[in-house]
Amino acid sequence: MKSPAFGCVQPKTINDALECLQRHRPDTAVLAGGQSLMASLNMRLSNPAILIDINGIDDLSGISVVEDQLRIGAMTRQVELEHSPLVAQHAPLVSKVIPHIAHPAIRNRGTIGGSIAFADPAAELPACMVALQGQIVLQGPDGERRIAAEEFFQGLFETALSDNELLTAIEIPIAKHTQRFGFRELARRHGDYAMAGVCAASDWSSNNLIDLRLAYLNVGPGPVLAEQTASGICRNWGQNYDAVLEGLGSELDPTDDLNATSDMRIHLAKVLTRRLLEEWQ
Amino acid sequence: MTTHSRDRWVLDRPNSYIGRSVPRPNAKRLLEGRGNFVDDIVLPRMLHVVFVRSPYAHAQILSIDTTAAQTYRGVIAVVTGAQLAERHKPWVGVLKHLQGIVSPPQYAIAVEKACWQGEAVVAILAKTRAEGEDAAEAVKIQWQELPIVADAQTALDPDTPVIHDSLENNLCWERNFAAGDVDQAFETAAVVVEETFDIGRHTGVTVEPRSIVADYQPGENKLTVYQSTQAPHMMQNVFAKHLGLDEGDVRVVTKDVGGSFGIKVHVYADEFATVALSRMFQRPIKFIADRLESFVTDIHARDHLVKARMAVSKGGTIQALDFDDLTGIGPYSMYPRTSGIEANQIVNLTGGAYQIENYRATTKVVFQNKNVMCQYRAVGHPVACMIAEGLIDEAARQLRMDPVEIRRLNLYPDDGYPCKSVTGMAFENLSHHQSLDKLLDMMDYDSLRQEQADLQKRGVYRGIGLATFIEVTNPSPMFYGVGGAAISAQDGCTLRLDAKGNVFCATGVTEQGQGTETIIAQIVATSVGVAMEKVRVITGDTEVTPYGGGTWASRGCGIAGEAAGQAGRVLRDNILDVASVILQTEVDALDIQNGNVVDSVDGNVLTTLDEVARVAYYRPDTFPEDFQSELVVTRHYVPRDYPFAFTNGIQASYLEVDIETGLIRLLKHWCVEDCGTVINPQLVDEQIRGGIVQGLGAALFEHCIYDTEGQLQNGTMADYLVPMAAELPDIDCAHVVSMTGSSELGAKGAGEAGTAGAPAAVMNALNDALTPFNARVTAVPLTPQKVLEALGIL
Amino acid sequence: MELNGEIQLAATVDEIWKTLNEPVALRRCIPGCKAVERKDTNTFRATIRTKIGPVNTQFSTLLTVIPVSPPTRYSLTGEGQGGTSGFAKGTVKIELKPNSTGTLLDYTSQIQIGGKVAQVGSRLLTATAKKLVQQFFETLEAVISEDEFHDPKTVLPTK
Amino acid sequence: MMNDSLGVLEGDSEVHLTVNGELVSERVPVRRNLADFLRLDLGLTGTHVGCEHGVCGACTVRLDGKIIRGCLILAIQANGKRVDTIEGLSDDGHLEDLQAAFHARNSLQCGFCTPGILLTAAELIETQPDADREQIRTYLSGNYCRCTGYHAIVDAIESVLRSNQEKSQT
Repeated sequence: MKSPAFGCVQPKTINDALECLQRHRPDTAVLAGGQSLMASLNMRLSNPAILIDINGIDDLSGISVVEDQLRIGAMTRQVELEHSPLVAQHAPLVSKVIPHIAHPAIRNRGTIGGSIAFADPAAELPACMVALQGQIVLQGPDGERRIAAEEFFQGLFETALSDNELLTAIEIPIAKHTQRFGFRELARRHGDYAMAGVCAASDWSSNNLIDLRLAYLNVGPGPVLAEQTASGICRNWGQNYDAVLEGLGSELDPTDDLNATSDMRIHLAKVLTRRLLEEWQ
Repeated sequence: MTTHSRDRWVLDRPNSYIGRSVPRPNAKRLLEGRGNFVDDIVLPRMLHVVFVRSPYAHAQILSIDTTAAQTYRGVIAVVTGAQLAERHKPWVGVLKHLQGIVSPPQYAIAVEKACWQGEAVVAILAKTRAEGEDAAEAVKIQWQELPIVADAQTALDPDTPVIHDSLENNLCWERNFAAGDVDQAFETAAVVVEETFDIGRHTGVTVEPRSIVADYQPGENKLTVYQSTQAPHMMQNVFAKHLGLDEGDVRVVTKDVGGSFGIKVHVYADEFATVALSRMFQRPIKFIADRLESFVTDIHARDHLVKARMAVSKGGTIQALDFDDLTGIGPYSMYPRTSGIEANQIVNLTGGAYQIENYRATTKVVFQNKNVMCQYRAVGHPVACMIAEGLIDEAARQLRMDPVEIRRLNLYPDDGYPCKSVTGMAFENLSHHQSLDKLLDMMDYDSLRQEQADLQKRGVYRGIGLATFIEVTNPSPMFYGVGGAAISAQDGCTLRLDAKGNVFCATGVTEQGQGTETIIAQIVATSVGVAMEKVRVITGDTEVTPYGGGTWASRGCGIAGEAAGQAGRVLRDNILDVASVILQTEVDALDIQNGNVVDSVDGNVLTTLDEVARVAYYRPDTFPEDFQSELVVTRHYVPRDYPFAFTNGIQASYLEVDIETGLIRLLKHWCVEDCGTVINPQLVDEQIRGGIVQGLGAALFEHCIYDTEGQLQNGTMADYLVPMAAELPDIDCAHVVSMTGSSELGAKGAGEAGTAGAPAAVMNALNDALTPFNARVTAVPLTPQKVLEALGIL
Repeated sequence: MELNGEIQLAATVDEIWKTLNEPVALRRCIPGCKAVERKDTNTFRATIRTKIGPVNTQFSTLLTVIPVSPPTRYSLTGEGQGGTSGFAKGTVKIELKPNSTGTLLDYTSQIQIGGKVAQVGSRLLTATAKKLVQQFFETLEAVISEDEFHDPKTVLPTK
Repeated sequence: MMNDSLGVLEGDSEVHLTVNGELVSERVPVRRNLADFLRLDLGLTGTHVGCEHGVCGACTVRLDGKIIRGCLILAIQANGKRVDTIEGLSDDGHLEDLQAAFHARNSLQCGFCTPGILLTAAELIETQPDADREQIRTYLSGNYCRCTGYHAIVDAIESVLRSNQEKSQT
């Protein structure tokens, strides 16, 4: 199981990386943390002519607060998010989610940008960004653009990133002290792809939930934002919202896989949501 | 032949290492990354072989075009099955004592058609593995798909196509056994419980994949094979036989083995191809199965569907047991052990802990277009255990008896040995009741039941599951030899005292991490009378070690250990003969302790072993003319008075099931087992723990999932789930000691006990937890999906 | 694996039938289909490149179009070989039922993958198949809605 | 072959890095991963290859002090960096306590997974000195061991953590 031959470019700046993309596209693959790409190369499931290794671009790493946003460079390793006081303070949901991603050696290398650009439907970070109303920062030949996470993810492994663009950063609105965050997932083993999971973010005022956002993972081709269920729960907060949860299935689009049927995923999504909300009561 | 305790000479030795948890001397280099695994071997002119494998479960090879592949950089040759078939004799995986078993001839590389997804069809020899894989993509094969036999349940239907033209149907073997009046017993029984047990296919997943380097030297017509295997002498025989070489010209060397569990005791077509290719091209060739290859070519195991019923009296006495077993073994019976042994074991062993008079069992072993299936750790035992333990628990539930009480009532009494089970298994001395009592004590059974009841009131569902088991260990030739296989049941040990008082020990068994070398050294050190550091153990080299069977079926300690003990006793005698000449003393007045020759009465040191050796080797001229020192001895051992040394034990699982998600959390696991004399308690416990965890894997996670077209669906490490650290409980072990009288040492095996009982214990614990819901799951792995389905949620 | 469904198309049965039997249209509808070369009346050689997330595989495919019962019942079969990656096979059976707003297209599709892609990709098989089938019919809808689905620049080599 | 950052590296490429404290300069195929580079080019066979898709953890090595999967990074990506393997970390005594505890507790059987497990355990000891058994188990969740069942491994790591705690208290 050895990877096929390819060429590799190791740009040192974002502009150089963009130039490489422009020059070699479409048969390129951007090598970020490589924790998914390298495995598929070893298995010869993908065969790009040119790898663009962006690990040498210092400008792509780092966590900072820019006005009311927490800005995370695309190449920031998951382990840095796990231990960052800035993330813990301003994006506590991210801190909650990271320990559920794979294992320590993977998080030491895996990056936030890689996970988001890859858009695996079972990944935690895409759903997390959708729940948090994160903005994905893309840079291309025509400059920088920002796109809301929920629009960035467009389907099974499909995103709004085009083949001459680079995902450079993620911006997350700084958490307010009135906000609440929750995360639940159910995997058969620690660190595995979850059978279903939910990221939740909500504002909170006089014992009422406001603007609840529920973003689910592995119950659709990408992260799924369940808007009707979320608003139904807000309306019924403090009362019985079982009926609202019953409708959750119609917002999700799971398929069968080896670990759970689509019915089971919907069932688990409901259970996880209820348990998450019970924590808030 | 039975040895009485007064003859247990080794056990009574001064400064004994028997029963001591001595750390393994050979573990240190492994801890420093200085192991010597096959993939670490690099030989001059060595090539790598890459196999192009069939993507189809069953397909005719219409044509193979290798012209493009041959032009690739680094490629030396591309060889098809037809080309290689001219260079070796095919094999047939049958044994005489499995009456009626059939299997077609199998070649190293598929010749006319591929019979499972993953079967090798073309071999590429290249300078690097990567270059070989590049060329593999350029091999063009024209396939014609053939009808696929995937489902074992329909494999024998008249309208199912027959896989092999040379056979009448897809039946490999069947066995029917009956004793007593089963029908009468069921008619009159107060309670009849019935279950279908579905035991999923799983596999071993050794972290070191199957690995081999073959080095044929034309000058001497000599073949040296470095192989990660459990049975070097068996492999030597097979390579010689099927390549037409003299067995004396074949040497198999086995250094460190990165896990085996029964996976590495079989003859794999691709490994044999590697050896045949080395002979064909007259240079060293390496094959290391990559992980994707492992999942579709390492033997799979289990895959049994069992319909079973048990008749029980009102008082809880088992009156009859009756079951039909069906297993699918892939397209070939594996060579040379066959793929019928697991089914045979299930017929032999089911319910073997209990006094059952009326018993009927049938098993059918069928061919199908899936990866080959064969013996893996605890062959047949976990299935046998699930049948009996699952049924007895269900009977207890219906009779409102405690699972402990119903077992107590039916287990063979501890004072009733020797005796024979209904299937003719001879039990020398087992300890079911003592083991059960010890287990209940260790787990504090009554408190646990109380805790379970208290928690249930708060909506927390926990379950306790018990599983009694017996284990086949120390097999005599009744296992394989009697069926005509060149698999040695005996094992030998050669000891040599060197000139500095060190003892070199060569044994026919191999080390795969169990601690074989350590326990052999402990036994030798004890029986000779030297410190363990003075004993050097050599394993895994057919040119150096005595002929032996290798390490499988929990035989290393009981058989090779006994040979080592006996050899040590003789070497000690021979050393004392020399010492008595030097010291001018009667032999009876001497003993060896701590490397010194001592006065056997007061223990005073009279001389040292290196002094004895010095005189023997450098100054034999000082001996009387009629005296010759003999400081190399060899002894062999094979159990004779029992076909197998049965062991017994019992396990318990405590778990919690989340009734909303179906997720099972293992809280604790216990095992009491009786392997006779315990040489090294720590090593035995770790064998038990490791075995249990493979059983827990079978219980909860491990499953080779195939689709209806014979395609493996989860052939990666990410998708084939094995239990990891975070999913596992702590495991407590304890022992009862009932020594076998067949040997001085009295040791039986322990390597498979854990795997035998764990799945049944977990299944019973789950069903105990689900009792309030009147729900049951009897198909392993016990997945959350199955739990929710049983609960009626899905 | 089987996927079934129906879609409402704003076109007549005849228009849809014509599209389904037109190689250029098929090339556009089949996701990842690069070149199509006619082998004989009903069979075509095609190269299909499937890129789903990490998996990027090229299949040499034999497409067979069977006009089961013109102009309402049709089937399209593809058998693709991807060398060491494995194989993929699929059949889409289509039934066209005219109704007041156009045509109701009823489909049943069967998809089978084998070899390495099956061994590695099963986690995502259903989702992928769903996506590919969806893409096929979405493109079909788009192609039909175009005035002229022939791309004049594409000239098909025929045997 | 070009050194400018837009040049495409193809075929073989030069790497200069520090492995176990030694400067290493080699020409290596661009496609070769770090685990294969260590084994094939440097003869550091203590780094084992068990799955080549990042799951088993047998190829765990340290890159600039942090554990990573050796099979999920190219050798050329380690250019200019520091790599430590089981051999180096054994020789410099870094793993001494863990190795002694593993030996005493028989926390290894076949030893194939052991180098990866030791490196993972060492990072746990550095980053979570107060870890309990459950945290130890979680940290190890990415390392396959098929022989031991993990109980003995957890015991050994726990004993090192507790003994470190005792040392720091005195």
